[in-house]
Amino acid sequence: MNTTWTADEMMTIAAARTLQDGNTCFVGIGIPSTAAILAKSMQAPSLFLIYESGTVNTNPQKLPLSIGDGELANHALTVVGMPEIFNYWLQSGRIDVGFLGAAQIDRFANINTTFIGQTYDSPKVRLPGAGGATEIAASCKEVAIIIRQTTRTFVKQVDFVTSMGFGDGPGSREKNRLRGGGPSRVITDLGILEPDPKTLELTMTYLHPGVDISQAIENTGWELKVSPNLKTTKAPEQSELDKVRALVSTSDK
Amino acid sequence: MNTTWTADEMMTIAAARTLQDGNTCFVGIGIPSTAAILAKSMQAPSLFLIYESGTVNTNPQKLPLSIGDGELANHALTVVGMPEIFNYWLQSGRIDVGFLGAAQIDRFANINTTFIGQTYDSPKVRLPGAGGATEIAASCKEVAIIIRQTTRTFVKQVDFVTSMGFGDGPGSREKNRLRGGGPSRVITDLGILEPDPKTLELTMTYLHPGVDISQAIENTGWELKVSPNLKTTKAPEQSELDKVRALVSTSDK
Amino acid sequence: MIDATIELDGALKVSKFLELPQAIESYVKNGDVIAMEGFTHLIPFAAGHEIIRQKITDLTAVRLTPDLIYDQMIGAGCVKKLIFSWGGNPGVGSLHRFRDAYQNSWPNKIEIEEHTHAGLTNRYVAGASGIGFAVLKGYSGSDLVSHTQNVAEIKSPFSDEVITAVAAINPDVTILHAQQADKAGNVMMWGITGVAKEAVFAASKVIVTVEEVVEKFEPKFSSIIIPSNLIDAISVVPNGAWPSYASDFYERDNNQYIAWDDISKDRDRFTEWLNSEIYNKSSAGK
Amino acid sequence: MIDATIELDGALKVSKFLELPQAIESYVKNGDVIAMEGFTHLIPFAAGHEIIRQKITDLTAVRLTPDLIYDQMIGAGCVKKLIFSWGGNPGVGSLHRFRDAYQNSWPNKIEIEEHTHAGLTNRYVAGASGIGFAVLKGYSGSDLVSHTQNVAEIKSPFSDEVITAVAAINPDVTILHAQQADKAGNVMMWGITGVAKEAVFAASKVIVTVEEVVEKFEPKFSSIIIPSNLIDAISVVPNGAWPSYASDFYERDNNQYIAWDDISKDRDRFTEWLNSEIYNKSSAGK
Repeated sequence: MNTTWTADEMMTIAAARTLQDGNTCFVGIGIPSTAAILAKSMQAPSLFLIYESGTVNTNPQKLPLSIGDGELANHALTVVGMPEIFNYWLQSGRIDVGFLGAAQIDRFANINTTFIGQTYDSPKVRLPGAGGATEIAASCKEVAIIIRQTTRTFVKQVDFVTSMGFGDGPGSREKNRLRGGGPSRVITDLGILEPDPKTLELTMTYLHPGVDISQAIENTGWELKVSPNLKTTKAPEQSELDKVRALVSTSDK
Repeated sequence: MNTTWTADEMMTIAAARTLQDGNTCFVGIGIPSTAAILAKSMQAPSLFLIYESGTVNTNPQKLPLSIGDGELANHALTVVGMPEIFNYWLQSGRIDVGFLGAAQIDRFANINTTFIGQTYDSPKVRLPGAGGATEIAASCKEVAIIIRQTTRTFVKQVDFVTSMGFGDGPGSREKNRLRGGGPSRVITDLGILEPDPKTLELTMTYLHPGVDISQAIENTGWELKVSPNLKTTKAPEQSELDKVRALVSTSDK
Repeated sequence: MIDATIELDGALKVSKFLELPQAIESYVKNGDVIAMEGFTHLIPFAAGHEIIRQKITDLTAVRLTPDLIYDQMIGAGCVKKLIFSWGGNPGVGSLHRFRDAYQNSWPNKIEIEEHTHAGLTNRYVAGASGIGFAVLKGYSGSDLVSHTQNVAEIKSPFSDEVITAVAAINPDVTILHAQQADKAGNVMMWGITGVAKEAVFAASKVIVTVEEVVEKFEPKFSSIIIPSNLIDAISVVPNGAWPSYASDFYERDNNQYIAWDDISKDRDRFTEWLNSEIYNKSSAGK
Repeated sequence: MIDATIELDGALKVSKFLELPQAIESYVKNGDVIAMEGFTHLIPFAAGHEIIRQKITDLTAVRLTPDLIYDQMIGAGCVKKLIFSWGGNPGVGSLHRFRDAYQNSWPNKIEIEEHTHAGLTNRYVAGASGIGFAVLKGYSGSDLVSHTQNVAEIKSPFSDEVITAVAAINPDVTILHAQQADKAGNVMMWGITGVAKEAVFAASKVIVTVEEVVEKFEPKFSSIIIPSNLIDAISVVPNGAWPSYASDFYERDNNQYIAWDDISKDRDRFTEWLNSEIYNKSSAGK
């Protein structure tokens, strides 16, 4: 079955399905953006997309190359300055879902987009840094994270907490005065993880069709918690695949 | 000579003359606004007028009825929100001249637009209050005040300091952390007062043609300081009178 | 007035387009903190009159410039506290109903909380930003500091600088008048917009009256668009800002401002006005 | 390129319209704090290249997203400190010249000061507002707090709320690219404007390159106008934002962004690029 779609397609479709019509969604660039735009052609046509560049309620017809792509501005209801985006829209707690990618994630869904390996001053790999992510993770009512699941990305301890998920467990968000609810789901190429309601530790709750739990465990850098109630993601429908492929193909044009 | 123009015309013309071309001027409504608009038809065609309503570089063709008149918006280079006006334009110290009216003024050019008589909670006459005046007086590089000179307006002590001039003398503005230079001139129907460079007390430096110094002294509620170098304001030219009359007549239309 | 069942895009499941009486009844409650903004321009008079008509009381009424709209609401007994920064009849004189209420408790006692424009503007900014306070250089040297609330000094954590902090204001309801809505319930306004944007973001509920509904907005200088998801109710009320003005629709009816001085000076004349112009008229603009 | 002696309205006594080399020479000095803004859109590349050509050094370079423009200036040795909040080649990968300078001090050692977008945005807001700091909810929970400067906690004077303060940033020079100027030297830009307005108000000097000069601005959605009295120099540089984009003029030349990855990975290839594309070319856009 796994031969009819790619793992990235499955991940993108699974992520898109989780977005509710009518919600406001603050979108990071890359796969989060693809999934959010895809959701608008699926179950959530009036998903209200905001990008940190200032584009408000944008309906891009093709994938933006960057967070400030003209495509986002040309199809927006309005474009506003960044103080308004960060202070009035995001910080005020008006955003339902923040949608982020990451280079590393830990069991409490803390995410790293700053550097990999060694130290901040002398990193092995320097990544772009925070951008909007720190405050998106802090302020949205909930946060969805899309990331491929490997031992390089799912690590025991992130090299740098760029954006806090649940810190070191219950109480951390409160202690850090984060207004939003924190990560509600992590969508990977293998399945979906959700925080345990009590411990807040990421727990595998869905596997994508054709994926075995051993794969998920092998590709996680900590002892992965698995839900006793583990389910299988619904396989992509042909219409979903058509839509994601049509969308992705726009970025080649 | 005093028969060819009114005292208000003389006051307005004298005030208009003091505005330098190219300066930015933050304008209060009423006579300050009339004088500033008049100045643009006289020596200061590119005087950059800002009103607290958000109109930036406005060139009204007739007298606005209020600070938010459509005339100001229709003839503005741009109209912006009030946070931008107060925080970015005014507070940042970008305005050359603030132009204010007042109900009462004292010898240190502190002005009152809040109430007259008795107490704040039970005033004899309640006035509109601060509006933009407090911060205009605080932040502009200099402040010009237009007010008719009588013992009711020129008082020993204002009933309420709405907007600080020089407080109780040298050092007050610094103590109150006011960034602007404070009042540089008070233009009245009798003449012009300027702060003494040392004591900062308002000193009569000009009398309008036909006005005797005894009139100024009689109409001042404190012992008026008079400059040893007292001069006479240049009489209005016919072209100035034509302009002020044409302008004032627009408000009747 | 167009039908409240105006057809919307499929996107909007529930119509936000309500008749004005229904909008006010649904979203304005006794005791609310209410902000009706519009700086000289686009003052939501029709909505204010509807509040009077519905005899809503105990409002904490916030507005930079109370203007005639709050003078009328105060005179009608809707207001228990006024938060403002410039309280006059612009270009005319005093607000007599406000003075009568404040000084003589007629028709009821009202409290006041007085600010500068910069200060009250920044209270809205903090409210819109979802933080407890904003910082500015303000009030300094003014006696106002000792006669108001929600203003304090704060020291910079980076230097010896001491500046002013003002507490956030978060109205239960903000009411605006605007030129246009589109069918999806977005609103566009242009010309002087004052603190409209901040008052919207600061509020829990937002009601907007508009001159008209259009298929599609056209670009305008100095325009702002308020997305429909920030708005709870839109009422189409042509002339809803009268006797103030709506840029590109109608000018200020200054005779009304001048006439108000006489009407409002006298309790009997005011009561007569209240009966004939508000209570005995149904909801509408001019 | 149009003549720098373009005729202005009588209102403007001295022309602000300068050739780009003259604008940079007049207003950018070694050691300046410089902000070249434009969020993906309207990045002032031509001005950046001119700074390289004039071998200006020791700049503290502020920009939310350093992008190729600062990668090039860092590689060319113009920068001693980078203040930023997202340092990548958008949609492509890393900024190799920035990494080589920071990690290997080539061509010189650079310091960094790293923020979040919200934090750096509010540093500009404070700078624009003429106060020492701004307050926000920011950085909380991030390790960034212990690796940056100009960020602190501050307690509300009204409650127990503790929030974040960021110090104002006030560039010596802000440089922007915009679509249009009018003959009086006002500038209009539209589409994504990012922190352009704040960067202008925060700065001591402002240089703007524009695509064209028009008789009269036409209304556009989401447009801002920067009055001429905030601007020190305007240079007409068609394609001055290339290879980024200018809404309604040209699209982003993404091949250049992709090609930069290879060029910038290697010091020799970069040096070759620097010679052929910058030093041996005269000032211009694409």
